[in-house]
Amino acid sequence: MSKTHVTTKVNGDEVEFLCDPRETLLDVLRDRLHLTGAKEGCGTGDCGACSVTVDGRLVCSCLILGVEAEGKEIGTVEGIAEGETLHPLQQKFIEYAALQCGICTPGILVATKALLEKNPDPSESEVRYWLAGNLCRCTGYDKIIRAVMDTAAEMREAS
Amino acid sequence: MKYYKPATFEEAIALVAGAEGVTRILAGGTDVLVQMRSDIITPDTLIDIKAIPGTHEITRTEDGGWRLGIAVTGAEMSEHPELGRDWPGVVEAMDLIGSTQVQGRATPVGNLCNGSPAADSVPAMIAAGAVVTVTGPEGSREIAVDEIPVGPGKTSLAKGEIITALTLPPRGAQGGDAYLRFIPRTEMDIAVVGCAVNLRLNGDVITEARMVLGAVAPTAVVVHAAADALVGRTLDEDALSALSDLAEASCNPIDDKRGTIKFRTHTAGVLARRAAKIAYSRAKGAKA
Amino acid sequence: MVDVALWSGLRPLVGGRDSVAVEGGTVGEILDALRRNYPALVPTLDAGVSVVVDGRVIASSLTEPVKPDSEVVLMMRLKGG
Amino acid sequence: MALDSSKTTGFKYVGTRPNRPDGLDKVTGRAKFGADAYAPGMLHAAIKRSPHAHARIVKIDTSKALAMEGVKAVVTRADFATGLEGEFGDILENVMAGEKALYDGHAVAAVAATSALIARDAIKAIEVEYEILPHVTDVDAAMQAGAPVIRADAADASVPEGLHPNVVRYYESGHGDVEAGFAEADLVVEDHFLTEATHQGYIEPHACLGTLGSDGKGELWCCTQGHWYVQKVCAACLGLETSQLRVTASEIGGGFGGKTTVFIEPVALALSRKANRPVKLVMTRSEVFRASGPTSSTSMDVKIGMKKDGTITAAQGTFRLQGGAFPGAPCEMTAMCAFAPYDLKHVHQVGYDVMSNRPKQAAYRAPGSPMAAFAVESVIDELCGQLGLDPIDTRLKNASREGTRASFGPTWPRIGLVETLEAVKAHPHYAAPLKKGQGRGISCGFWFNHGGETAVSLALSEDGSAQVAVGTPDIGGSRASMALMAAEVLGIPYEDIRVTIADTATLGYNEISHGSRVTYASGLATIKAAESAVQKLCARAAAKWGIPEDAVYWEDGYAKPSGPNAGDFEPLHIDEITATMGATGGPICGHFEATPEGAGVSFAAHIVDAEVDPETGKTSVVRYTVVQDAGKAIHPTYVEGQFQGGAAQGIGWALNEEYIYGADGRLQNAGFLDYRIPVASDLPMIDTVIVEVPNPGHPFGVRGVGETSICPPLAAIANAVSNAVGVRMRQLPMRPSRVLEALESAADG
Repeated sequence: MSKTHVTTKVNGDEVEFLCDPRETLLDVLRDRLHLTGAKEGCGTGDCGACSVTVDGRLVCSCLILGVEAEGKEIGTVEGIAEGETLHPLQQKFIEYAALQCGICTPGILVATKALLEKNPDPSESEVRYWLAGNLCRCTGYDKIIRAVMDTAAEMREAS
Repeated sequence: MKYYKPATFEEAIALVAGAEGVTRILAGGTDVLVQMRSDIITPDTLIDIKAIPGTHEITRTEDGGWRLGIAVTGAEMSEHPELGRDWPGVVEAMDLIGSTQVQGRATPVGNLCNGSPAADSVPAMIAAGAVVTVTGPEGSREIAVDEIPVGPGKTSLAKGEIITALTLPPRGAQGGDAYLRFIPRTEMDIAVVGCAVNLRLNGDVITEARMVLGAVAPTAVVVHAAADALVGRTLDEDALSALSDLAEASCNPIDDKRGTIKFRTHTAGVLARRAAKIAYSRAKGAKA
Repeated sequence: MVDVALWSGLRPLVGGRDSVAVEGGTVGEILDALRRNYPALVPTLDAGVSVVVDGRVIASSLTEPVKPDSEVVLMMRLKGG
Repeated sequence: MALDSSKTTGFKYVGTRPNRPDGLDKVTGRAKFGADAYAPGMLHAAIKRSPHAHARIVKIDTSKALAMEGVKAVVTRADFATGLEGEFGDILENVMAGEKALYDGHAVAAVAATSALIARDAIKAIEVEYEILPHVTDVDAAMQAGAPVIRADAADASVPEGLHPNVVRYYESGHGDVEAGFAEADLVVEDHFLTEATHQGYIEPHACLGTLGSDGKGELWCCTQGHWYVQKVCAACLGLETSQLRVTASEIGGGFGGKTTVFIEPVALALSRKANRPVKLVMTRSEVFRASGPTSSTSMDVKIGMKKDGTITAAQGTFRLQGGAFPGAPCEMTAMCAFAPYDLKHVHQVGYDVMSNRPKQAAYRAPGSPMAAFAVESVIDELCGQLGLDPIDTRLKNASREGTRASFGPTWPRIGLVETLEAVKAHPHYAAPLKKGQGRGISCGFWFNHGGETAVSLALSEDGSAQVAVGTPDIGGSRASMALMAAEVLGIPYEDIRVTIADTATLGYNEISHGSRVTYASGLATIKAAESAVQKLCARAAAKWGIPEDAVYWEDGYAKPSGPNAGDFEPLHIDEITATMGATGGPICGHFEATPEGAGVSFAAHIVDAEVDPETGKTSVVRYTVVQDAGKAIHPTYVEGQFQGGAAQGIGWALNEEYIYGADGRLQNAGFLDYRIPVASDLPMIDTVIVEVPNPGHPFGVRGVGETSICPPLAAIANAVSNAVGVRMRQLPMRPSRVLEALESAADG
């Protein structure tokens, strides 16, 4: 089998791997790099549980091939906290009980972090539409939306 | 499956022309990867065009139109400071596709080449009069967007040909476009019906009109009679009724899991009215 | 004797009565007595029943005490999600 | 000394809202779910599934797959135990088809290979010859004469003679004389209702990692709501001794009842045994829809009579549930829950469990109850509308309460429906004005809740902290609730307690996390285990002080002499006792094993405002309020979360979720693209009111909360839409085309 050699950066660290061209970035992150924070909920871009950033752009890692990661910078949930300091979103998600089972949480954190970097003062409606591609089946989204809105307000105050 | 990342269009075209079996072009991949994952198609050759210079650029053409590289994503279109001012309907149509995540990858040219009757950006591009540059071993030609899809999943591109650019015409004065689709949820669904309207006015009077429907026939439907119904008049209730009736009469949909013939036909009429009103107000100067 | 109320689907199996009286001081003894005295109920009892004693649903415990004046109602075994 | 810590007020920890103990792991991506396990030498598996709804399996040729590079094992039904009957026989038949494929997606073979891609390629190389048989997927069609027989002799003794063999179970109950009751009514409304099958829609597909040797010893990691049950089922399917298979529950990415049974675990173990290597098996989303356990579809008739003053005179319901290709649709639960909220002199309910060529239904959050509520509460709404009665007052007038007779027979103990309805009436939402095009709906809902076999072990450490091992997988924050209850009894801070979900080797049998039983039953067991540790702590203090054990009591983390007569001793803090426990009698632990039988039923009532686009029939839920009796909310934030989650799932069920089968019997929407669960932009904030009418069967008054919240939404939304459009909506989902047709019929009428 012919595998392709790929060099990329994940959460700031340079990594190399060999992969079959059919493998998705999600397959590579999970099965080759053992970064299992990104989850496969559907494999077809409908659930957002595999959300990562590629060169700062929010995407579904199940809809990118591993070989496309060559020369890119990938950001995953594992890179959100800085050392032992949680990102304000992570802290608020715990405080607000914005997760029940937690399977959608990594994707939602990656997605909302990308939102707040782009728009520090989103309306409730903007948060809801931004997250429309991140399915959560446990919470009814209520506490997630509240946690995001409150984090945004706090980050605005802090900056 | 073999994966190639050519550095030039010439290289890409040579690969496409020489490939055996199933060949797919990879831009955003939001359709191709889903088809691979679902075992619908596993290409023998996959050609990633994103390393080709210019494929990510949105530039003004000399005549005041817009030229989009074939890897330009929905998100890049939405974020562009000027494109959406000229062609809000096209940008919105693209923006309706999938999630924020999908927007980060999906491209209008991919949406077009996927050949889905329900592709959101296609009716809007056709209504806008968009043109694609098709390049093959014999050289390049410009083709109107509505000539690309020929049936579900099928395009008019010949073997060895790929689309190398997308061009939107100059917006010009007193023009406005709009695209609306109907879905059961607020996001994430495939269009049950889509409707794009592009108008130009002289004062309050319509001078040019194009309406295109999606998801109501094997390919997007250009409602040619819309111009006859609208040109020379204002968008009054009679005009809206006529447009709505025309939309319904132009439908040739199927019953499927996403909608019935009856519902699609009815809703096409509803969307025609609503989209026309938005396009009209934009042509009169309303901000998108 | 304890009066055991039956759901109506079981009544044809006991001659049309809506309840039957059996001896027993616990749920287990009552179920045993039902098996002995009304063999037609055995397949149903084997498929699993809950016994409601004075308003409390006893899902499986056979040792639960039953008083002679307790209200005892047979119910199909509960399942949840 | 106080051994019974029962109380319903005056809590220090219970009722507070601390951060959950697994929060950090879950926001950093560290938490390990079903698919997150890896083992050295691990193989990846994939399952070959039938594309036919009903077909005889003539021949399976695996030779081409086995010849592929990297393929290490292939299994078919021949690789599993034989002679299983009943529940386990059905599960094995569902896990791997025998003579017939019974539904689109039914497993027929499986492959283990060195990579997931090879495994996926290899199943395409397996050749299966089918003889296609006629199929049926609709519940009413499956009951009709001439319908294809899914399996002869599947019916049990409950089924009256003369019914189609696809009717496999029958339930009938009630009391009084309904005909006499209807004769007393001023108005009788009778209607027919239909609901389509829905899926729990958990975001984590089923996943497991299994190792099994030829010595019959195995290890299994999987996402499940009940790993002791998985252990039992897998042992049966593979012919193992139960105790030789150790099962560890991973973090679970949602279950809602759908992970209370077994779909893939025996396959991974069978492949592992054959390849002699660990095997990981993960379902795709499409497999989850096609071949796990959706809920039943239903066909229902409900008839209710009412007097002008709102008194219900009689009620009758017939509930037909399609449960897929195996017996088990919860028709008796549907029938029993249907009229439970009401005090009825005359009531009669009938349930049918009907097989069809669809996947075997599994539990889904209060299985069977939401559909019943849809039918019954719609009819009550219609009666209130036609008689000009207030829907809450009418429900209050007829509400079940302590001492009234339940529709399914027994006399109600202390229940909280009246308090719940009064809270609805007092809520500002109920009186808020509606805008044009909007309608308001309310509905009651009922669920039994459950106890079940439970074992908990608690151990104290030398520093006075405590570790608690429970056996019920944490599907919504239950570790936090357990820690709160242990803290309350031990009198030590919440943070000093670590709760772990133990594997099957470390505790006695624990029933599945289902029936909203975890906070009730594992909570009760945690309290009892902590009390037993407290008793030992007191005994050590007594020994140190040289006084009788019963002269010592426990308060706020201290052993104290019980009064002046007991002696004058400085209270001993827990850490002073545990620091020396090795030398004063050994480790101090508490444990509790029982089948608690005091589960308390719970009622809910929801208020919803819906807005309908009159031109397209599209419904938006614009305001939503959940009111529910929790008994006692141990961690109120997670109680609210359960309320909100149930409401959201109910909104999906009511509006857009459905299994869509083609004429060929194949599932047409096996993905989140066309199986449309609510997305964030579809929903409003969901307001909650926690009513607390303590359950006398739990030391702190807990009733289950997880399931009841999905019972009212179907009816509440249907009533809201019906009131918005002026036409009774009798079929779910209320997709736009269906609402538009109703609007058109109203315009025509």
